[in-house]
Amino acid sequence: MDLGPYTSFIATSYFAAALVVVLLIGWIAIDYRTQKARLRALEESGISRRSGRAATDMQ
Amino acid sequence: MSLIDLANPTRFLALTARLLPWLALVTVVLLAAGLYLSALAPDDYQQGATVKIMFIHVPNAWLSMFVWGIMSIASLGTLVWRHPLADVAAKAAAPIGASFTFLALLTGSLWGRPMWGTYWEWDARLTSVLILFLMYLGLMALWRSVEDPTRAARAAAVLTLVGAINLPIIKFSVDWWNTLHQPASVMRMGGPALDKSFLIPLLVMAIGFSFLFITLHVAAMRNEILRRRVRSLQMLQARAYTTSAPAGDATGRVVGAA
Amino acid sequence: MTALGALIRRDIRIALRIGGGALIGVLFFLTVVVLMPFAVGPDLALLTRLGPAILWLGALLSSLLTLDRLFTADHEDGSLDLIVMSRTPLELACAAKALAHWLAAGLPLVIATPVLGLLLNLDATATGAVALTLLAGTPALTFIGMIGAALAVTMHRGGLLLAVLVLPLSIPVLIFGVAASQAAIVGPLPFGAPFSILCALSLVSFVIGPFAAATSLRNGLD
Amino acid sequence: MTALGALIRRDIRIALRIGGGALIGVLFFLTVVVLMPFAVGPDLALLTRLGPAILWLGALLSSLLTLDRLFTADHEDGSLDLIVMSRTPLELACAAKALAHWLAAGLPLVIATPVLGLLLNLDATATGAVALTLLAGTPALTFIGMIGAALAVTMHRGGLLLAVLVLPLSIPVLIFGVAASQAAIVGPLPFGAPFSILCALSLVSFVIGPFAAATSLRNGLD
Amino acid sequence: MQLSPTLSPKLFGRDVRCVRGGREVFAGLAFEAVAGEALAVTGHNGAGKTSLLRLIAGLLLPAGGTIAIEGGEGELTVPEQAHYLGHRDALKPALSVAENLSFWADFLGGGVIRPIPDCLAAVGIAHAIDLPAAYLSAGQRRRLSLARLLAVPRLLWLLDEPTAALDVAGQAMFAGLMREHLAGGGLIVAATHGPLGIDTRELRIGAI
Amino acid sequence: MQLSPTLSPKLFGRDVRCVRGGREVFAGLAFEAVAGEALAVTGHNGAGKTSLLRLIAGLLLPAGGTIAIEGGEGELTVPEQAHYLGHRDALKPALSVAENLSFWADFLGGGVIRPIPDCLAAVGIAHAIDLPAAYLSAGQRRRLSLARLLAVPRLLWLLDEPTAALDVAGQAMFAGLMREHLAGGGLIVAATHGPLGIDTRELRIGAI
Ligand code: HEM
Ligand SMILES: Nc1ncnc2c1ncn2[C@@H]1O[C@H](COP(=O)(O)OP(=O)(O)OP(=O)(O)O)[C@@H](O)[C@H]1O
Ligand SMILES: Nc1ncnc2c1ncn2[C@@H]1O[C@H](COP(=O)(O)OP(=O)(O)OP(=O)(O)O)[C@@H](O)[C@H]1O
Ligand SMILES: [Mg+2]
Ligand SMILES: [Mg+2]
Repeated sequence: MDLGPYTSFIATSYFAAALVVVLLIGWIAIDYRTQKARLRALEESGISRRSGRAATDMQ
Repeated sequence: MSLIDLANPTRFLALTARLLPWLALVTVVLLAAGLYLSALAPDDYQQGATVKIMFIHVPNAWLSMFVWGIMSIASLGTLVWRHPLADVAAKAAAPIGASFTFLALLTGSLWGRPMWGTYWEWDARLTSVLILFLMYLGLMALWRSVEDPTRAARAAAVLTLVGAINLPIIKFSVDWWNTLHQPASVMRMGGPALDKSFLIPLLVMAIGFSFLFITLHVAAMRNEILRRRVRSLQMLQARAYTTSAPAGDATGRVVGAA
Repeated sequence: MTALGALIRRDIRIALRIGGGALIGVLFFLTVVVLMPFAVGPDLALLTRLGPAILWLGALLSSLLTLDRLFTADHEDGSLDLIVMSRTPLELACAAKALAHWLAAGLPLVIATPVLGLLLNLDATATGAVALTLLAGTPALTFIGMIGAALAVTMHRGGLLLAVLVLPLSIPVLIFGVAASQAAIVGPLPFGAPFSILCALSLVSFVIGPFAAATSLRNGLD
Repeated sequence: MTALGALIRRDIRIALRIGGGALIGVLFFLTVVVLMPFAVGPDLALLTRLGPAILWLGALLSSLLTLDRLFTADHEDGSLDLIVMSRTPLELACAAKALAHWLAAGLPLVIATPVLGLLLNLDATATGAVALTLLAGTPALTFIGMIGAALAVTMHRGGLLLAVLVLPLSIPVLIFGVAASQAAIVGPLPFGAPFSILCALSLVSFVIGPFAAATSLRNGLD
Repeated sequence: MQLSPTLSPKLFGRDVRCVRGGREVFAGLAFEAVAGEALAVTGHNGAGKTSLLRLIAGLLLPAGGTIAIEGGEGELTVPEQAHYLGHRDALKPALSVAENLSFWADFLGGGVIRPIPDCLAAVGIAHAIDLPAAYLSAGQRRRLSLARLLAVPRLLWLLDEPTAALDVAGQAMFAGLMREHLAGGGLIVAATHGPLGIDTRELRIGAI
Repeated sequence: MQLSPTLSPKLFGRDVRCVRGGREVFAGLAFEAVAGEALAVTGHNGAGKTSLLRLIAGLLLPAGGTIAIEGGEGELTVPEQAHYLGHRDALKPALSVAENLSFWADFLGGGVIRPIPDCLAAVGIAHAIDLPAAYLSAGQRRRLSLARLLAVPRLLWLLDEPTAALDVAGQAMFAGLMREHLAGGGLIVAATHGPLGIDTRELRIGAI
């Protein structure tokens, strides 16, 4: 595939798009793990959502 | 499973847990097909191979506006119907929308260099997209800077709705100001004016990116719901050793009410 | 009516006594204008061409400067609580406050324009055109900025964040304001078209501003 | 030293939390720059020429936006009483507050300059020159503005005259800042001359600012 | 007081729940007060007294439950029938005492109902009428706030520690004003740590 | 309390005259208090109690007379040896409770003298240590201000209606703290309308 004189521009566009998408996915995955871990830690320390209605609780 | 059920965060979590893999699969298939098709697409007689940038640029440009549209609807949900998932949806969408906007700007200026001879031009559309990007960042800053989520949600909702005014400006700026940028050639009155050999890969890519957005958005909404659970549990924990009240009276029961 | 009149009178009176706001606004306006020749160089023709743009930028920035405490001041001393509770619809009260602010801080800018036009070497028509567009357009700036001022109450914050949130919204006003002035000065487009858009923007902001501000105030108290 | 360090840390922390952080400063700056083409038109050559002035105006505006409450905020919540009573000399405390303000609101601007230079199509030398003048000049804006901020505590009422006196004081800073940047970019004057005046202005303001502010605070409490 | 209610008005709350900053302050609160009655809200610091008053005043949204007035003035909401006297006194230092009061009278009452000098005399600061509010002492500021309650008649008075900063004579004066308001068919809900000097029903929130 | 005075310190004022906003508030006032003694300043609203405290704190300039401490810490002025607790509580809503207190401890004491959690526990708001100060109720704010007095030792406490907004338990707690301060050789001058819960000498200003 010959992309002519502007190969680098085209390649950069595709790579940048890929990079941003990967960063987004990575951020979301890490965020998910963090929240899950915190939730587990809190539940282990004896706080459960049943021990009283929490205020901003999303029932 | 009705819509009403979806309104319930717990149900939402359960349902999306099953849905997410499928969404991801569809996204991957569509994007792969889109990349394949765009690799096959011929060079433009005018723009040469750089037309390939279009397959990234245009979907991202569309999504940058589309995501704000979604956030505006969600904001109505927050302000008018006080829907429990609405502000979760709005908050989760903002970083994703900002990313798409960033990509539209970046690929656009990478395209602009070979086409117009400059990376950046203070043209109406380009600048209004830059403003959209700034508004995304401002909105994210607003979310971060108010720590009570319900209050932050309402403030952000007002701003999102007011900022939606920017969307028509972006869409029509090319027509109003008669600028460098391409006028609409796909989404326009009277049908698309683009050759099939470009139109098909473009549309596949666009649908692929839309599915990418949906997948990421659902995942981010799940994270947000979890974050709020964590917060409310932390609040409960604070209360648990806060109240000098007798044990078991964690809810601040009222004594001696009239 | 008595209620709104009282509110407008109070806000203007405070603005005039305390001074800060309106005066700093005009002064800032002046600074912007005085600075430009130093930036652009002694090219008088260019300066004249940039005149309307400079005046508009000054107006935009100086209304930003004074707006951010429109509601926070009332919030901090508890007045806002009473205003929210009162029998006057909050939207109207917000509009009245914005009007008072415009009278105390926007109108002086319009009045100062002829003086500044001299500094920028604008002729009488040009000065008149700019003053007219400012007269039509600064209320829009105030009413749009009001939204940011109301958000500041929710956020317990003001300053830069607000400016960031509000500035993008006021760009259309800036565009058409400058376009109309330019049209009047150098042509070739007619003055009427952008000017009527400017007026339309003002009218739209009269509706959107108070509603958005009232919504965010209602939800923002605690 | 602990006392001053604590004061600086507190003020920066509040500024970051309330103002939304250094990022917001940059964002604000970006917004102001983005405004320009709308007013001036998309002429890149002209924008480049106006670049330094625009950046300097942004700096002035963002320090004004946050400076006017430097002392009034502390006065209104009673902190100022305690600061005046403390064993730390008031001049030093004032200087510390100004320094904190500069670190939170001035420095981010300097750091953001390269990004903005790109948008305004400034080359590396020009960007460097503007950044350097901002680094040397923004402290002067802060330390001069501080006098006005201190006067604001005194004048609950009336006293407009005093506020009017302060902004003009910052105009020389602005003028020499822009002149130095211009000199570096287009010549023909040497960069050194206006730049050393700028530095001198900063140094003078470091001395005068805290003393004037402390004096007016001491007399202004009631 | 020409409140002219059709029925004897009654303020009530049912199952009220309050959440602030994401934390529950109280829940399941019920209260009621009929015309001529004063409700004293008591409880330890941080129990939620101020929060309750702000809920009634419509300045906070309840996380659950209802608060309403039965038999009040037709279609008006609770906040529209109420005066709220909080910790912050809604005075502008730049305006004079008379200007401050007459602004609130005009704004809240849509026209001065009771002459300003009378109101100021009733709270004992007639001599300060032309002083800027910035010159008032803490107790004088509080008195000026109280004058607002007299200038515009409202059915319901929501008072948050109203006697703070008042001297002994001022407290007696204020007790007299409250008694008058109740005798005219008014309602009072007051958060307090000390005695108010009038007969009250107590609503205790928060355990201790 | 390691105030280590060489002599037993004595605060006194002689022939003090106060003018505010061009009007004379009081004149010819004399007072004195020795270590271990509390002076209760009383008087009607507007009598000049707050003004007197601010004169002692150096926040107002006397129009005449002298105020000084004899036998205090060497070359320090009166304000530098005093804590001032006014109506305004010098708290920043954006900072947490701990950040607020530790700032004042560092700024006033030049280093933390007493650990922050201890001080907060002593005034009964240990649980709120990480809450933003914006979330505090009126009484909790007042308690946080009181914690400042404990974090940094100062000879003289100038208190302006210190018990306002405190609940009954809070007032008792505070009386205990004052007693401790006096027992450690401290001095207290407090403006008040009600009882403070400790033995005081009364200084009455203003005619009645
Ligand atoms: C930073 C620079 C750029 C930005 C911010 C930008 C922004 C946008 C936006 C927002 C759209 C969607 C418009 C709509 O749906 O009506 C769009 C579409 C498009 N852009 Fe760009 N653009 C940039 C540069 C370019 C360049 C250099 C080219 C090519 C010469 C280009 C070609 C196109 C095309 C062909 C479309 C599709 C138009 C349609 O079918 O509706 N863009 N761009
Ligand atoms: N900032 C000021 N400027 C001018 N005059 C003032 C100022 N503050 C108070 N005054 C006047 O000084 C007198 C004394 O005020 P001060 O605050 O000392 O009274 P106080 O005894 O503390 O009263 P309160 O019991 O109400 O707190 C009052 O008559 C008041 O009007
Ligand atoms: N603005 C706020 N944001 C979040 N939480 C708050 C806010 N204000 C108060 N709270 C919390 O709500 C609870 C109740 O506060 P409230 O002010 O109603 O108490 P109160 O009974 O009036 O106390 P006090 O006797 O001290 O005045 C407190 O625990 C406090 O921490
Ligand atoms: Mg309270
Ligand atoms: Mg007092």
